Amino acid sequence: MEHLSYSTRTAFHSLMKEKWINLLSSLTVAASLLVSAMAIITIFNLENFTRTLPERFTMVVYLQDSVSPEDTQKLIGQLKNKDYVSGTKYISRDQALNEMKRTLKDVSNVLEGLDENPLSSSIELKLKKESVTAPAVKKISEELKKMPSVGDVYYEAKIAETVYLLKTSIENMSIIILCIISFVVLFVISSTVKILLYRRKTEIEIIKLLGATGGFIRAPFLIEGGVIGFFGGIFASIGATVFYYSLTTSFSAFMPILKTMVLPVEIVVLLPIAGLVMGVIGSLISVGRLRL
Amino acid sequence: MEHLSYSTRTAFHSLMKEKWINLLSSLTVAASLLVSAMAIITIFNLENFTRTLPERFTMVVYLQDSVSPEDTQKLIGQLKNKDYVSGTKYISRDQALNEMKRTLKDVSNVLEGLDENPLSSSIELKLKKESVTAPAVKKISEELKKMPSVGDVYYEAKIAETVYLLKTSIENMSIIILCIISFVVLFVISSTVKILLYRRKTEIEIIKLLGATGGFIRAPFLIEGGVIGFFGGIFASIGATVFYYSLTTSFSAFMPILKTMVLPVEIVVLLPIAGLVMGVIGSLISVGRLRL
Amino acid sequence: MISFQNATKYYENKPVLKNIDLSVSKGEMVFLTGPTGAGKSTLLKLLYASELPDEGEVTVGDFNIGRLRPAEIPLLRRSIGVVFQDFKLLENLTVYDNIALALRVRGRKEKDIKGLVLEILKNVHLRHKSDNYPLTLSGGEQQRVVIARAMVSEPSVLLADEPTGNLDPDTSKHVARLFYEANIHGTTILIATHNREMYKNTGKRVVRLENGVLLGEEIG
Amino acid sequence: MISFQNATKYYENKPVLKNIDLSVSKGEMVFLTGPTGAGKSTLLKLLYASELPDEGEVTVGDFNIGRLRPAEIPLLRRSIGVVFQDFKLLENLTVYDNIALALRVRGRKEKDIKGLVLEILKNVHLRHKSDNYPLTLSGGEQQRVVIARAMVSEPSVLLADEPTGNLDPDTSKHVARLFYEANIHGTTILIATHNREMYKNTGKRVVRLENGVLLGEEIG
Ligand SMILES: Nc1ncnc2c1ncn2[C@@H]1O[C@H](COP(=O)(O)OP(=O)(O)OP(=O)(O)O)[C@@H](O)[C@H]1O
Ligand SMILES: Nc1ncnc2c1ncn2[C@@H]1O[C@H](COP(=O)(O)OP(=O)(O)OP(=O)(O)O)[C@@H](O)[C@H]1O
Ligand SMILES: [Mg+2]
Ligand SMILES: [Mg+2]
Repeated sequence: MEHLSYSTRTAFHSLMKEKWINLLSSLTVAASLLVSAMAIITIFNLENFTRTLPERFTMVVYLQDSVSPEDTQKLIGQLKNKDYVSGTKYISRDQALNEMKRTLKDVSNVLEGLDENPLSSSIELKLKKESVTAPAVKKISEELKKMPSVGDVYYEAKIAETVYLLKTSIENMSIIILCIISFVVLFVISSTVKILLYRRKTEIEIIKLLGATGGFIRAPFLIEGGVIGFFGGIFASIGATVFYYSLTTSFSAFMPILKTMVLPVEIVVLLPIAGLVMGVIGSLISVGRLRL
Repeated sequence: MEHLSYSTRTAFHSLMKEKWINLLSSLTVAASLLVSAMAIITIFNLENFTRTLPERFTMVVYLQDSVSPEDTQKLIGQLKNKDYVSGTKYISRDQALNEMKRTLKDVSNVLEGLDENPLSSSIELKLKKESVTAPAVKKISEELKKMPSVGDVYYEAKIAETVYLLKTSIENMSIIILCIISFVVLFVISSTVKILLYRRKTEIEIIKLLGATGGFIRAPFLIEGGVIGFFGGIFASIGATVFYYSLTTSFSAFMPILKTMVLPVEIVVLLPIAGLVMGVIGSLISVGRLRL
Repeated sequence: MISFQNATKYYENKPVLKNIDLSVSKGEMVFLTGPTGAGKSTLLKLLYASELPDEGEVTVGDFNIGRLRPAEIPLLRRSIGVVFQDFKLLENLTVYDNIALALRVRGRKEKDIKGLVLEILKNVHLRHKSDNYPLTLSGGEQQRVVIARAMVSEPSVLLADEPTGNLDPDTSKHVARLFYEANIHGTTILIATHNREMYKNTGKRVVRLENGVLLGEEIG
Repeated sequence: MISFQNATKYYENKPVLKNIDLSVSKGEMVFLTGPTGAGKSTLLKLLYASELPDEGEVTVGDFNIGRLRPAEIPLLRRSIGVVFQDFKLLENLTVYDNIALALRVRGRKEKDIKGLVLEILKNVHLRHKSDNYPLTLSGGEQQRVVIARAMVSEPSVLLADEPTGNLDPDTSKHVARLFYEANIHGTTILIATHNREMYKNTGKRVVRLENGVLLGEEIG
């Protein structure tokens, strides 16, 4: 206990004695934590985005013109029971025509020349995530075509393919990037602390000659490293919040996807803790290097 | 000259003597330069993108059905002469119908029920950049409507509005962000150098007591700062190139806009120079602080 | 308490101490002298394991210097007080804290520390400088802080390397008296010095080292 | 060459030097003695403008210490060689480069430097240590490097603060001889020392300082 109080006093004494240098170190730590926070926010949102990708894929089942309302209901029921279907949406031929008119906008008067609605009723299917792969979709479409009342099945094969590819590649890449970033941040923090401690080499050597144990020598440095890291983390939290709000408010104007971006609250809380832990680990590495 | 050779030798001697610490400093500098390089690449590309925004705005002039080919040619000539027009494109009614069929894709058979092409010929106008603002566009459209042979004029008012807003807000924001970043980078670099030099306070004081002038003392430190900054810049260049290629190749899959991204070659060349200059300035600031 | 048996130490392949045989019994006070560069500081460094012997045996109490386990080094050093030739004061600590450090390292309670530090400061006539930082002290004042730090923990062995190099003759005599007092109370003391006044007419053993070789001894 | 007129210096509002009147003429050699903490080092610091006088006048050659322009400080210091009490060697430079630095600072040509440095190293018997770093030298060896650095540029004024504190009597005599030689060649020398042997029977002025006050002088 005596020992701990000495370590704490010593740590805070030297933190205050060279407060500018220590503030600078904190800011360096903050910078590297901020970069990783920005990357984590980005990756988190990309993950969110890829999770919705399969939902963007739809398969359209066109009904034969002659199908009665009862058969339509029966077909919808059958489709709903398929284990690869996650949702259905019936679109009557009248709805389809209205939709088309809306799409054509200013030239929709073309359609007024028609005697009769030439479109078919259809059912839009959403598939379960795991079924949105090129081969699975192809098999499903063939199965559906053979069902009674079904006229034709339409889907964009390319979308099914890319959705799957994207999902897996984004997930893999996120993991790789996160690993690289953690490594870099730990490196930057530990080297910042190391540069700080390096100046103290002589001091450490003297204390050793006086008979101090490794723990006695390390303690103040670990506390210092922790405090520097902790403040770095707080600065980074502030930075990440600013980054998030500037993205969602200003930049979202021309990249609408940014508007749906989420700031994981955990990250803002975790940054100071991460800073503290990394500061302590960084000190440990650095003090270790000085061969106690 | 003697003096310069001494400074250089001293600088490289102490760079080599503590090469790990110096490498770490270089990497810290690299990290902050890299962040700014990434920001600059992003801003540069946003600027590129906003410069093309007005080109995305088109105004469609529909011709009256009765207009003869000669009158059409005459109208096109007149439009080309307007000082707010930067380009024209004539689209005949047949081309318009084909285009529509392509848009409708699978349901294009609707159009086969038509006896006769109900569409009008049209001329697509591109406007000069400065004319793409909401009031200017409105005035132009009214002027055009009054011209002979013109049936109707169509444009999306909202686009004209947002294009102008976006263009100015992106430009303003880029300047602000660039200023903030330059400031932060200079700060980080000069503090990295400062932390490095801080350890040398005693050394500097001794050299002063031996009768050295400020220049004699500063020279090796400036060279050291410059070398550290220069290497930081080289690392940042490598990082920026990696960042660029990873964005354009991997990420562009789900953000197609990234595919058109440009890596300004200048930045890769300028980073080491910027690092060098900032390293020297950082040293100057730091050595200045030590009151020579 | 202290014994060298055929101890040899090399720096950069050159022997700095050659086949040293020396023993200092518990409670003894011995002087070590010899020209500059003879190896006096190196001999002392072996005793607090700042350097290790390359050949032969060196023991201090129960510690065999050549075969210390890493965890034993702090224990050895805590049984010794050292007056370093180059002072080794911590610039960032006040005189008080520099001396207190020797007690804190030994795990002494803060409430005991204060009394002990102020007492020893009075003994070296530096009570009024307790809040000063080392760099604001004169050379001789710094040297006395080092002496105080070495003695405050009342170690069983006291090693002093040129402890009066920056002291005037009167102050040197006063410091010598402090050493004698400690010796009377049982402390084993080994002092490396050029200062003849320190050992003249003391009746203590004076060991002469030259060029890394022990040239025998006389009585001071 | 050197003159103090009613010079006073305060540290933390306490006078450390009080109304000092002292003058050393060109080519003279003067010893400064007195107990530890008397103010000897402070008196020397005033001469190389490491500290400034709070009252009175201090001049060295044509320089008035209290009224130096910043650009004059390096010029003053280059006309002086100082043996610092705490050595002030640069740990990162070899013995050779530490000494050469004194010449480089004075803008001497590299081709002249080598000869001068090796010559002075021979004079202090450290020719074989020229590539060593200070921390691998014994206390006395370091002190001789400091002496060599102060003398290598053949300054018109030489200030030495306790230059023999880490030297054995023989080496001290040798160093004293080097100072006398320099003095014979015209160097003005002021030496602060506790070492009576240094000024005994020299016939030089010995000035006694006690508690910041000049107590008059005798002939050594
Ligand atoms: N770390 C080292 N590396 C290389 N040589 C060293 C080292 N330390 C000391 N030496 C050399 O060993 C020899 C003995 O040094 P030591 O410090 O023991 O001498 P000393 O008797 O204490 O001298 P002094 O009276 O001058 O203090 C010297 O020549 C010195 O240069
Ligand atoms: N920077 C400083 N701040 C405050 N007090 C100081 C400072 N430097 C020296 N002193 C005090 O001034 C007094 C004179 O110091 P000085 O170093 O001149 O003594 P000295 O005569 O050289 O002694 P010694 O023989 O021990 O070297 C001492 O009491 C010292 O504590
Ligand atoms: Mg020694
Ligand atoms: Mg002094």
